[in-house]
Amino acid sequence: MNDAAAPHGHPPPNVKLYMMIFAALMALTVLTVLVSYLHLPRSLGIPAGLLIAAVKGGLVAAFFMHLKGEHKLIYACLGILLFCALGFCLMPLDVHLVRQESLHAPVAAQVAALSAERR
Amino acid sequence: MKSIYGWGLPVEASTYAKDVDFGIRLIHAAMFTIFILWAIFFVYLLVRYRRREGVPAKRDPEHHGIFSASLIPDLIVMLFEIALIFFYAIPVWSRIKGHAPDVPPANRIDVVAEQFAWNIHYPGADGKFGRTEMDKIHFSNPLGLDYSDPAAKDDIVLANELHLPTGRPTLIRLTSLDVIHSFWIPSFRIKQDIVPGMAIPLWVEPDRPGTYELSCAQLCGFAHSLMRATVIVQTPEDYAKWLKSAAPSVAAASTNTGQSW
Amino acid sequence: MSLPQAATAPAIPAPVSSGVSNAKLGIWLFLASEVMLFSTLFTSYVVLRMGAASWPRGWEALNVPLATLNTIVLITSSVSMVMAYARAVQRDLPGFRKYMAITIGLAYLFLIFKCYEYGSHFEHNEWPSTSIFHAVYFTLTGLHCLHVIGGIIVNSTLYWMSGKNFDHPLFLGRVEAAGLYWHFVDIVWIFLFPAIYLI
Amino acid sequence: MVDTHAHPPQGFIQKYVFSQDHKIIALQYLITAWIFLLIGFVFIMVMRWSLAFPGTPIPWIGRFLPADLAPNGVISGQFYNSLCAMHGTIMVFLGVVPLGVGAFGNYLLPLQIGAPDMAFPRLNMLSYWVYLAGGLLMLGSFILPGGAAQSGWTSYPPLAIINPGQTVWLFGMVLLITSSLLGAINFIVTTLNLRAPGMHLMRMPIFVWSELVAAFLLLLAFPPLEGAAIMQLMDRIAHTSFYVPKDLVVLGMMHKASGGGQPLLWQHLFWFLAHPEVYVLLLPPMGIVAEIIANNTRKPLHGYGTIVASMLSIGAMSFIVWAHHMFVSGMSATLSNFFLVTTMIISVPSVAILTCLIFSLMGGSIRFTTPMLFALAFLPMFGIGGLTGLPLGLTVTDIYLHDTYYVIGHFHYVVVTGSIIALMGGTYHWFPKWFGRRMNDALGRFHFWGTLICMNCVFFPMFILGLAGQNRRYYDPTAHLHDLPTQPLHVLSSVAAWLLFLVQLPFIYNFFHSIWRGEKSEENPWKATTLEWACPSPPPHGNFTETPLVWRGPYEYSPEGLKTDWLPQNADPRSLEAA
Repeated sequence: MNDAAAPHGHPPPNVKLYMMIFAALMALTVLTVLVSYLHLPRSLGIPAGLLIAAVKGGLVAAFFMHLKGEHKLIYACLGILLFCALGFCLMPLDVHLVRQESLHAPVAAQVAALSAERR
Repeated sequence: MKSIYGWGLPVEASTYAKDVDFGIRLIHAAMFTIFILWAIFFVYLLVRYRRREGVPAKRDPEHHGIFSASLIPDLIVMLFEIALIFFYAIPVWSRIKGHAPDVPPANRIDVVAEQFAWNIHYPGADGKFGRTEMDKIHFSNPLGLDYSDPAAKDDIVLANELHLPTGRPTLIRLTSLDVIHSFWIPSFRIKQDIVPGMAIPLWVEPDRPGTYELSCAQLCGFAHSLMRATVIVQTPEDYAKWLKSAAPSVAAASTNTGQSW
Repeated sequence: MSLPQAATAPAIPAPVSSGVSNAKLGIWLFLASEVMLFSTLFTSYVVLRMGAASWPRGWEALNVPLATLNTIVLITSSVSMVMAYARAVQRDLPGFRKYMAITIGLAYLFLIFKCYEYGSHFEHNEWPSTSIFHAVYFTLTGLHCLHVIGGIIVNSTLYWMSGKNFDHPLFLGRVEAAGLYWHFVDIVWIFLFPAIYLI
Repeated sequence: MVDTHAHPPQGFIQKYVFSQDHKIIALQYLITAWIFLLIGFVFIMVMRWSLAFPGTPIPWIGRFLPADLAPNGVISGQFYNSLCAMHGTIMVFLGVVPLGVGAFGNYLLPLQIGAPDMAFPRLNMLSYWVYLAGGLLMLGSFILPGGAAQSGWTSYPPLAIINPGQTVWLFGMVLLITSSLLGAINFIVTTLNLRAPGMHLMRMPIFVWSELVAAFLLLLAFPPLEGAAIMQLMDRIAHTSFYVPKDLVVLGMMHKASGGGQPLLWQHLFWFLAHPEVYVLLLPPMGIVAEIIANNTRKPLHGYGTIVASMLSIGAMSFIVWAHHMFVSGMSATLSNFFLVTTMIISVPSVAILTCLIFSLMGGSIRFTTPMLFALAFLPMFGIGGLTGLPLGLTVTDIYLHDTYYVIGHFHYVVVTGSIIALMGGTYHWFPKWFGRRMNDALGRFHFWGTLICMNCVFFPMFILGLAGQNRRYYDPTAHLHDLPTQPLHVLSSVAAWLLFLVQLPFIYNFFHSIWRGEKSEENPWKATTLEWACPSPPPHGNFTETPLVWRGPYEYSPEGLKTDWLPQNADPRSLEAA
């Protein structure tokens, strides 16, 4: 298969590379399922699953979506996106902190004990 | 009785009301000062630089970049805000919301909000709240108290009437049966949303006996504006007397809790 | 101030366009908004799971082998999509159509498996209202399915248009844009699969 | 793709209804959005009767209202809540945003950067029609079974889940979000790709910058609401429990749901959108004010770079301040401190912009034209709005002021006396561009003074009401003892609101009369420098007869060595030297 140079503005395709990525994606899919069959504790299983997914997603984005070597304007847009999306982290943090605070405040702890008693 | 409400802030009736009012007064004083100075400057500019024949506009000296003289007033505002944050907001906030004082069980009250009434639940003499069950909720038993539980026998349940003693903090546990309500006593300067599914602790130490008003501050349905309760603040002696007089009449109290609307 | 550059001969203003085609910039911006949409749902998932008293592991409640098969189907369709793009660059219409047909076919296959999966849940009387876990599962995968359907429509339109418009100067840009969208749908699934089924 | 600019569309339908020309679409947006604003205004005028004279029947209108909503002409709590929810929704999502972005942005952005049209004309048309569909669906919800939404424009669950009418609202929102997304993509691509030669980013007018930032906010802040709305729809239609906790008892009945959801999740997601949304409401009007001020002071804006940098930092910061709407919601007290700090930080660039605009007056030769009056009024009014945000953004004082009329006063000062005043000024300023005619000046001045005075009489009393502890969203303020003494202020506010409506009548008359009968305008009546005045008024299909070349920044007023006091962006320096 010959790879032609793409017209201006379009990334040149590289079929050999696509096939290698395909193989890698398949291998990683099998890997992530195998890891899940180990029934790891959540503290290990969740990061492992997400890490493999991030690698797979990164491969697709970098090579199938030709993000590698993309124009810097696209990178700028994605940078803005990343910044804005970081705000989402504050929402789980809130759930975590509300729990923490109710553990630390002495009276709130009494309240929590009381709630447990009542339900 | 002379009204305790007027055109300004209501009477301060809790220990932290003064702290909240200090901020409101300080910020308003600053706001007025800034605005008046600013307005004088603004009007001066409009008059001084109005269009006149033969007087062309004078351009500012050329400058580039993002820094300009306009950032100087900004700096002053910023310093004021930094002072507010670190010397006022964060310390007072953590006093009111961050820490709750350690109180004996007798000083705890449950407030259960529902559309459109406030149910006040006192643990009674034993300091223990009786068990509540959802399927026991009935018009005559709005909290679903399980009277087979010995702890429930001496519990006091009131509708739309909250008694509080002065001189010691009371811990209030806020829950809601249905939608989000907000526990709002203007005279105490407290407001806390009550979220169903959460039990939110709130403490208050009233310091001025009298009768106040508890309102719902979060839209909770068609009769939102009628959802109110009376707050009766009593001296510790009067409060103890009231507790005694209220306790034996449990059965009566629980049957008389018709919803006000 | 004097006239800018009055002393020297002024340079003729040069074009200032960004150098990225409208279609490509537009589709990337669209994908950025899609990322925010799915981030919202993922965040909600995290928040709800943190707040839940218990949360079933995916393999206890869901059909992992079928989802694995579906992952393979969707990744393969992503590869055939990028192959279709390569053929379009090489001006090879039959090749383009072949790979596009594979892509669309695999997308249908994905939906068929998904329907089977939903159907067996319904048979076991498991609905979105059954538990918060099921609500998350059905909503996230359902929204992803809607995106797959959207991709089928886009890709089918391109397939149908390719007969007449294959040589149009903007056609390649559209194939590229459709490809970007399709790979994005793939990436969403790549994250959904472990997040819901495996961990 | 066919080059649409080569062939102007033929026929009325193509030309004026399903037009792909950004100017026609912008005017469609303009008229539709002003009508929606008027509808939202009518809603509040009805509500204001209930606030001023609770429990009494509304004169005239009362008898036309259905008996279940307003028995004997007295507004019921349910109907009040519907009007309240729809007032907020209409004003924000159907009025000010479409006006600032859809109408002004759509018309002026391509012109100001020297582009023949938007990058995606068909998407542009689609965006308008989806917006209209969403708007009509929202309005139609009043006559659909279940009635209109009645949980406030914020739609907090679980109330929004158990209240009727909400489903239609959610579908309407999804349509409006889609429309905004299409528009936002179009705006960004147009600004980045279609600028005329020489139009570097730092030569773009402030208005274009404001639209660019607003478009990014729409693009990235709306999808979270879409996601949140999908989950609320699922809660309503599929009876899931995203926002419903376990064991709810609603009016004595058990609410059937699996439970496990979190009401606060909605608030986080909603405000994640709604705070950037505030800046979408505000930035384009700010851009309009900057344009009008530069033009009427006859000198360059003070601190162009500062304003641009401030707008960009406002845009970025607006994504991490949302929870200052939730200080008393039951969220983490520690996290509140974080949001307190970010909130104070975001006030810094806002102050910088305002200061730059005021400093721009210094040394100017100020023409008090009608649009300039509106632009000047924006400055102190926005100042009041901004200053009163301070006690609300501060955690401690917010405990008292949260959800009181103080909040209502604050954001109405920002959006009404700020944004809407600026949008009115913009209408007067660019009217000659749109129709080749000018609006009547005397009527315009009457409209200005009437509007300014009435608006202040409507909104200023709200600060006093708020400080006295009066809560928002009560249909009957007299039900609460602490609200009784301030009741006369409600009467004042209501009367002023009704007068405000009367004062708008000359504006409406002036607008439509001037379209056909107004005084003919020159091509560049304000002697302005930006590119929109470099083409005929109204511009033909494709805008510019030849692509303009941009030689300099946007506000070259009163340069030395010229007889005129303005130097357009596209004036060729070679021909100037020759002259």
